[in-house]
Amino acid sequence: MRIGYYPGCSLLGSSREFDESTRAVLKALDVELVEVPDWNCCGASSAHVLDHELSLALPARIMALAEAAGLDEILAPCAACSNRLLTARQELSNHPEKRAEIETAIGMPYAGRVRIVNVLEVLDRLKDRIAEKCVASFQHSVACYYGCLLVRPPRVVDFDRPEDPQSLDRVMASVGANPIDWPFKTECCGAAFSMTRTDIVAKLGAKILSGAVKRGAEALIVACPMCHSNLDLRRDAINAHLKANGGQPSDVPVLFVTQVIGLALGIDPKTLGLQRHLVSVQLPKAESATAGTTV
Amino acid sequence: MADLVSQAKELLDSGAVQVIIGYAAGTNGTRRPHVARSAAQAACLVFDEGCVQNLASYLVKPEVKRFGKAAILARTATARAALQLMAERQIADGSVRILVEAGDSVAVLDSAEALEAHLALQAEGISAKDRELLERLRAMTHAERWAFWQKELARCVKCYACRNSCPMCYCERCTMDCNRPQWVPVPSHAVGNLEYHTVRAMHLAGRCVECGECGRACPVGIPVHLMTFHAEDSVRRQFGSEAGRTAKLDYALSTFKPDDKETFIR
Amino acid sequence: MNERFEPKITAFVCNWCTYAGADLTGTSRIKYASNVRIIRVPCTGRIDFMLILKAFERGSDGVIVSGCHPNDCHYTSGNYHARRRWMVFKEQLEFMGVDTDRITFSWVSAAEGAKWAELVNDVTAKIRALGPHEAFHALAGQGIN
Amino acid sequence: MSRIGIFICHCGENISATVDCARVAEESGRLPGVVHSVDYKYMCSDPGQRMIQEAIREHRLDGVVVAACSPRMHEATFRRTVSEAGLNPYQCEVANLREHCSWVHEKGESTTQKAIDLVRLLVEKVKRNKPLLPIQVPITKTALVVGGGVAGIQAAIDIANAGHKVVLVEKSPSIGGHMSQLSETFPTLDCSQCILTPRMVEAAQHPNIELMTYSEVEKVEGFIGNFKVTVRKKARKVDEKLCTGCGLCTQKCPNKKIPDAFNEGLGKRGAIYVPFPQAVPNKPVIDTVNCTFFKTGKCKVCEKVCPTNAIRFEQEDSHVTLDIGAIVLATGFQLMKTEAFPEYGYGQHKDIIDGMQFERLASASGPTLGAIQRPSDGKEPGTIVFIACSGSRDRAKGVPYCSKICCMYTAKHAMLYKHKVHGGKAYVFYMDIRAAGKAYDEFTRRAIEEDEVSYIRGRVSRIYEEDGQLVVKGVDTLLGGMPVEIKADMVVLATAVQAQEDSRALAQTLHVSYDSYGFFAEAHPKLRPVETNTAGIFLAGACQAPRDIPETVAQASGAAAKVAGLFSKDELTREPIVAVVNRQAPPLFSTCVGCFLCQSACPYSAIESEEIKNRAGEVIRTVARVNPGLCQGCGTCVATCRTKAIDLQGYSNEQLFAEVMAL
Amino acid sequence: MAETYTISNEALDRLFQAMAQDGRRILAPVDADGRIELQLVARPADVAQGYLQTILSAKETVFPKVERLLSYELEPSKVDLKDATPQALPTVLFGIRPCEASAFAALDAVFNWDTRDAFFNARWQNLAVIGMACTQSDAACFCTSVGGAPDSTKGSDILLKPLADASGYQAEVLTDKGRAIQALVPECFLSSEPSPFSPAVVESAFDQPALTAKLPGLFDNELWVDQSLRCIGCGACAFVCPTCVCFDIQEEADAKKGERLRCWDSCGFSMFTLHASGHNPREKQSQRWRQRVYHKFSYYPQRYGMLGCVGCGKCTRACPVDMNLKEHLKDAAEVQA
Repeated sequence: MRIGYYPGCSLLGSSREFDESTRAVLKALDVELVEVPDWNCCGASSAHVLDHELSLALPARIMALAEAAGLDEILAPCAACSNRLLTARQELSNHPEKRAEIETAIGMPYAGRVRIVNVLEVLDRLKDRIAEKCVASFQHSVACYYGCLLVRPPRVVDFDRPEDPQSLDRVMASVGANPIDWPFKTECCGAAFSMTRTDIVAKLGAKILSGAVKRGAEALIVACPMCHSNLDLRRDAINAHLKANGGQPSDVPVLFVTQVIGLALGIDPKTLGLQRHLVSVQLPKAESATAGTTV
Repeated sequence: MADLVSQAKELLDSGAVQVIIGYAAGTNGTRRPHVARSAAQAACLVFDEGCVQNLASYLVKPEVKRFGKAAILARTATARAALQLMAERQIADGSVRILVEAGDSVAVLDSAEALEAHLALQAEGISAKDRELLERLRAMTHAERWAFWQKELARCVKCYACRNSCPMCYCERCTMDCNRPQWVPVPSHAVGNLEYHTVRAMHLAGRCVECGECGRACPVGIPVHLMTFHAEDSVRRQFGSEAGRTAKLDYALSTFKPDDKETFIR
Repeated sequence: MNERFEPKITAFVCNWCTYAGADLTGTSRIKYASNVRIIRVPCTGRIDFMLILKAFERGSDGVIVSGCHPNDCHYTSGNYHARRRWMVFKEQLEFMGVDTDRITFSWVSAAEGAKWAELVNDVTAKIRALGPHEAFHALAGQGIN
Repeated sequence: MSRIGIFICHCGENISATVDCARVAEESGRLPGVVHSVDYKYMCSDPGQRMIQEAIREHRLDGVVVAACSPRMHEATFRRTVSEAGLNPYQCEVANLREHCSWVHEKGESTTQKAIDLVRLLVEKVKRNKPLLPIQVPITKTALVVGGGVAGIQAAIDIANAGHKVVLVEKSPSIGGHMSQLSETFPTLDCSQCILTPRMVEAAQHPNIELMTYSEVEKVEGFIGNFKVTVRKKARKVDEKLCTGCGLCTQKCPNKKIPDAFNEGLGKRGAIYVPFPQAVPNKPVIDTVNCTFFKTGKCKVCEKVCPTNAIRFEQEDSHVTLDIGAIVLATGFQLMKTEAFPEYGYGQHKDIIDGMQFERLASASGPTLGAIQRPSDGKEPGTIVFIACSGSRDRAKGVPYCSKICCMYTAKHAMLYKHKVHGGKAYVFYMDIRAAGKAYDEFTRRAIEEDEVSYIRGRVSRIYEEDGQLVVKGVDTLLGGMPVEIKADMVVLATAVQAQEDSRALAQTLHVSYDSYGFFAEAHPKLRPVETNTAGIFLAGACQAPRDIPETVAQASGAAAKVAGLFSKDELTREPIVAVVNRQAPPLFSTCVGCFLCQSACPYSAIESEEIKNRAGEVIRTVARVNPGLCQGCGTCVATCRTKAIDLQGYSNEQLFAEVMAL
Repeated sequence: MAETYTISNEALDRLFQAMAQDGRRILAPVDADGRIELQLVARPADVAQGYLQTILSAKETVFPKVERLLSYELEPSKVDLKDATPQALPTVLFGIRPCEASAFAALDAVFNWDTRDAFFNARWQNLAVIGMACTQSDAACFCTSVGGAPDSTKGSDILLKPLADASGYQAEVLTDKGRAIQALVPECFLSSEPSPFSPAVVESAFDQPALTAKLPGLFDNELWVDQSLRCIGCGACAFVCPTCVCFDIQEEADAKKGERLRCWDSCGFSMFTLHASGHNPREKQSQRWRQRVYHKFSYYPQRYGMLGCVGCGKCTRACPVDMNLKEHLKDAAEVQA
């Protein structure tokens, strides 16, 4: 299996471990990742609010490059990236007339052939292979946290159930984890305000975190860099907010889905970048010897 | 085909059928239709690549019908015609034995079911040459196509060889011969010819088994079969059904889907 | 004014929707081109494709065929059958090289008086631009010695 | 040579203002076969009509063309006129010089020319007209009412009281429908059953009404006045004649764990059961899916206890064929299920219920005997959130329309709750309050003002369970979109009113049209609201669109009146505009080749096959035959027939051909 | 007494020009995508090479497939009749085969049997035939069995025989029409002795006089049924036949005006003899097939003292189901009565 790969900026910076674990896991699952040559910014967070044409051109260039490289699928692990790519892709296919002007803008042909997939989609596809390659089943209660961008807006991403997604739960189950039933799967983490309004991030994060802990989650599993940084990076703020509002601070770890799979496949924690988390990955001892990883 | 004649005689002698519709040697090495009613007459039956004509029209010819049960040597198109005739209640299922090529002998299919199964395995009918011609015509502009057909149809003498050779043109009183009102002028002038051939094609849309017999029959070499091919193709493309594939009636132009897709009605 | 080409347009319309729609155009006093001659049939399902050919043979430069919208047929499904017939007939005429721009198929309901006027005006303008249906008119007398 | 008379009407000024009527008359007079042509101010006036009649006699006319207003206006008038003068009414055609000419074109040569052409076309047509005789169809004066809800009951009673036989078919074991499930009704808060059950009994005991409960319409053939309806009587497994309805069996049935549909799953019932105490007929049914005997082959307790040996395990479904003259469809509606709401937990939470379930909770005859208790633990809810427009007016849910009754019953629910649970808190999330109806708005105001129900204008985005409560997250749009979060003990969704599951299938069996939501379509939204496009089939209640009780009952009576009107005559006269298969001299007999391609083209299954026999009685050929009773005259078969063997009277090939040739 | 000349290819070229200048149109066999058709030509080079025969016969020059006999307009009180006059242009039929040339006699017999047909005669009088003797034949040919020959002069005004060295033709000028053509360019016609010419070989297939004598006795013979079982009843044979004269009169009219047309018809059509009563004296294809044979070989001789067939074989070549006339006549001649 051969898939195009678009890491985007976060996976080279704040969320390197997502990049590392994704590469490691897919390698272990015999999936060849072909990085899109000379890729550029997807335009998330700023381009699409500032300049509409740019918000189309940037993703279009990425997809055009992938086409040129003979790829028919691009894996964009970052939820924001995949969302931007999908949005642009759809608009261009709905409005062929715009295609020409974009092609001149990016100076290369764009046919709109490549499909965009996120990590969950790929892993969900591979869950049988994961199950059979699983050496250390991850027997923990986990809260699967999807965030907003992966499943919304449904008419654009058309992935999983927008209100109550299941793919991550399935993937977790495939490595022996116990995904809890909780209502905050797609709750907002305040992503965009990570820098500007940490207070809001703290408030929203607190709700998600406590919601998960209250329902017995031993870990939160995410598939989006923003979600991760807000729940991991901003933990102090979140805990502070909890204290202030009579809640229970918590050090429940936040893992990328790929990291969990990695562990289950027996890949060593370092390769998966577990050590990079601010909230250290401490998991209560489970029956299985291999569980209870400490870094 | 060594066993053909013996098989044919067997069918006749056993009384399984009273008449065999097949081919015999014709003028200048050609093959001609041959209607055998006795072992003796069956002796000259042949079935080789020269035998291309669709004989199904004889299944509905009263003069042949009156002899009783018939067996017929069939190419794919002949078999399709037989099925379509059953669907249109012109011959009863089981009343005809369809003899299809099977190695050195012929296999006998005696039910619609068997025919359907047999046809399911047959490759598509129309020849590469005809397909190429069709494409060439479709590629033309309106004006060019108009000119093409006007030139071709100018030769038509309304001898009705195309109609009479067609297995699906079994109506005792063809609409061409209806004169109250006279929908289509009888004379073979420009109007008469254009209207005749348009009507013929429309009447075969969804019923044409694509044997091309009409084209073969035309004495003045007008490719009339292209018109019915196009009509049948139009039905296939737009409604997905095809003539002569099943014995249960499935006539595209007397059924509909509420969501039939067209682009031109405003 | 006088030398302007006035196309001859024939309309085959169903009694329940389009004919009634055209009545509404009248009661609403909406003006439209006087080039059209309406032939009334109970249902579009009744319209034999030969009628359309004959209309051209008789010198029509354009033909309108109109009936009830899908699902509105007074006879529940006549218009669906008609639609299929037209889908094949149109392709066949095109194959024969007949200029199908001269035939306009339409759904005009009994409530769409304005649409009828608009339809007739559009078609009249269109056919006027196309000019007389020479190709067909030239057939008359051809092939007779 | 024909003798055609032409009569050009000025319609006062309406035609003559733009059309030169005199010239039309004069030019038309020169057409071959025309022997008389005049114009006159008002052809439809008495003198005008007399003028036509005198001309017919004087000039021995065999055809008449009246050029006036639309035939849809006065064709009938003029046909009557000519028939009074001894001419067959169908020898008269009407050219539309007003709606299609004078009113839509400017005064001028081209307009007059058009008028002349329109007349010429019809002259050529009328020359080919044949005298036709109207078709008389006998009427079977028995009505079929499908659906035993309040609509069906009302229609049945009204028709029966008009003195006609009625068969009332209901698919469930008892009549009563949704209304019998309701607690109180808005805006009067009177007990639903108290007003309905007397009607149910009346229907059951009415000498003209035959009840067929636990039965379904399977096949409908025929046409107005002459339907043949096949009804499947599902096996009750109980002999209705012997059963006295004593109820022993239902008490003794060992298997009592079955969720009770009548109580919307909130209660339990046995495998042999009567849907509800006031059921009509009050005879039990065995639910063979859950019955221990039917599952394991053992038990038969009911049989043992039955004092009249009425249990019939071996009983099978049976079919009855009925001769019916008219049909009233009153099949009602269904509610959207809570499963359809992912944002509200896919109906997993026991305490998120729909309106009908609340009705059962609030109903004195319900599972809680009227006490409001939450399904999960039977506790009395201290806070209830009602969500109006759950699914309604929501494209994403495929229901863009308003369900009409929710605003009212939600207010009612909130009130009932407040009345039963003092100090309880009731919130209502709504989009708009639509309380158009007699005493309706006052009712909702009462809920808000007197019963202090908190109305919050906004939608609810999510509901989830936390600490044994339901967290309802929504927004208050009147507070500038402030997010609201309410911890509730129970949530009631006023889910959308939808067409019955099987409405489309039923519509197809009856050949009636339906809208994109599956509601049956009326013949005209304004002027024929209780008729369908199929003659002889009428509509009552929510099977046509969401309706409340008063509207439903009113429409039911309307439909009943239509039926009574139809039944007031012994015979129905139908236009002879029907298709016929031609006959020819032997040996051909008919140009029909019997391919029967026309059969599937006929929307009315009016085409049968007919065997033509010789003197010896042998079949020479099989041809198509049109049943003039079924044929509605659309002519689709005519255009389908290759040999022109089928023709349509009144719009025959010769007539249309002649019109076109006159272009 | 026919005089013989030779015409060089060059001379023939000049003859064509001369005939054109004389206002005559020249119709000759032309190769149209492999089909041999009668078409207008300007020079000998336009004429098809090595053709056997045209598909359709030359009868359309005197008996077109559709011909206007008259037209009219209806006035309120009277019918305004316009007699249509045939556009009988002076025409030279060049290069048709002797069998076809001899067929005009059969047409003449019918069209001038009692009333003289103005249309036929107008066209025929304006028609000159330059026949071309056959050097080849095929399995369908049987002129020699019906009194014809590959080099028969019957019906030609001038008969040409290709010279062995292909340098030109030997021409027999046979009639006044022929001499009139010769007179256009006398210098092109060099008198010469008849030079040796080897016509196509066409074996005689049956004894026609015997057959004609025998036919009345075969009327109810099963052989017509046997032969016609495969006949599909189209009109191809009749329409390509140089002697078939059956026609239909069609009125094409509307309420105001109309015209009366004469168009080819065929006794092979089931409608041909259908009565208004619905009765059809020739209901079966076998009866229609028999009629075709009898008309040409029994009724024609009785009525006109000549055959209604010239053995050209066009019908056989045109038939979609290979009804081989020669073969079937042979069978008839041999069958036991």
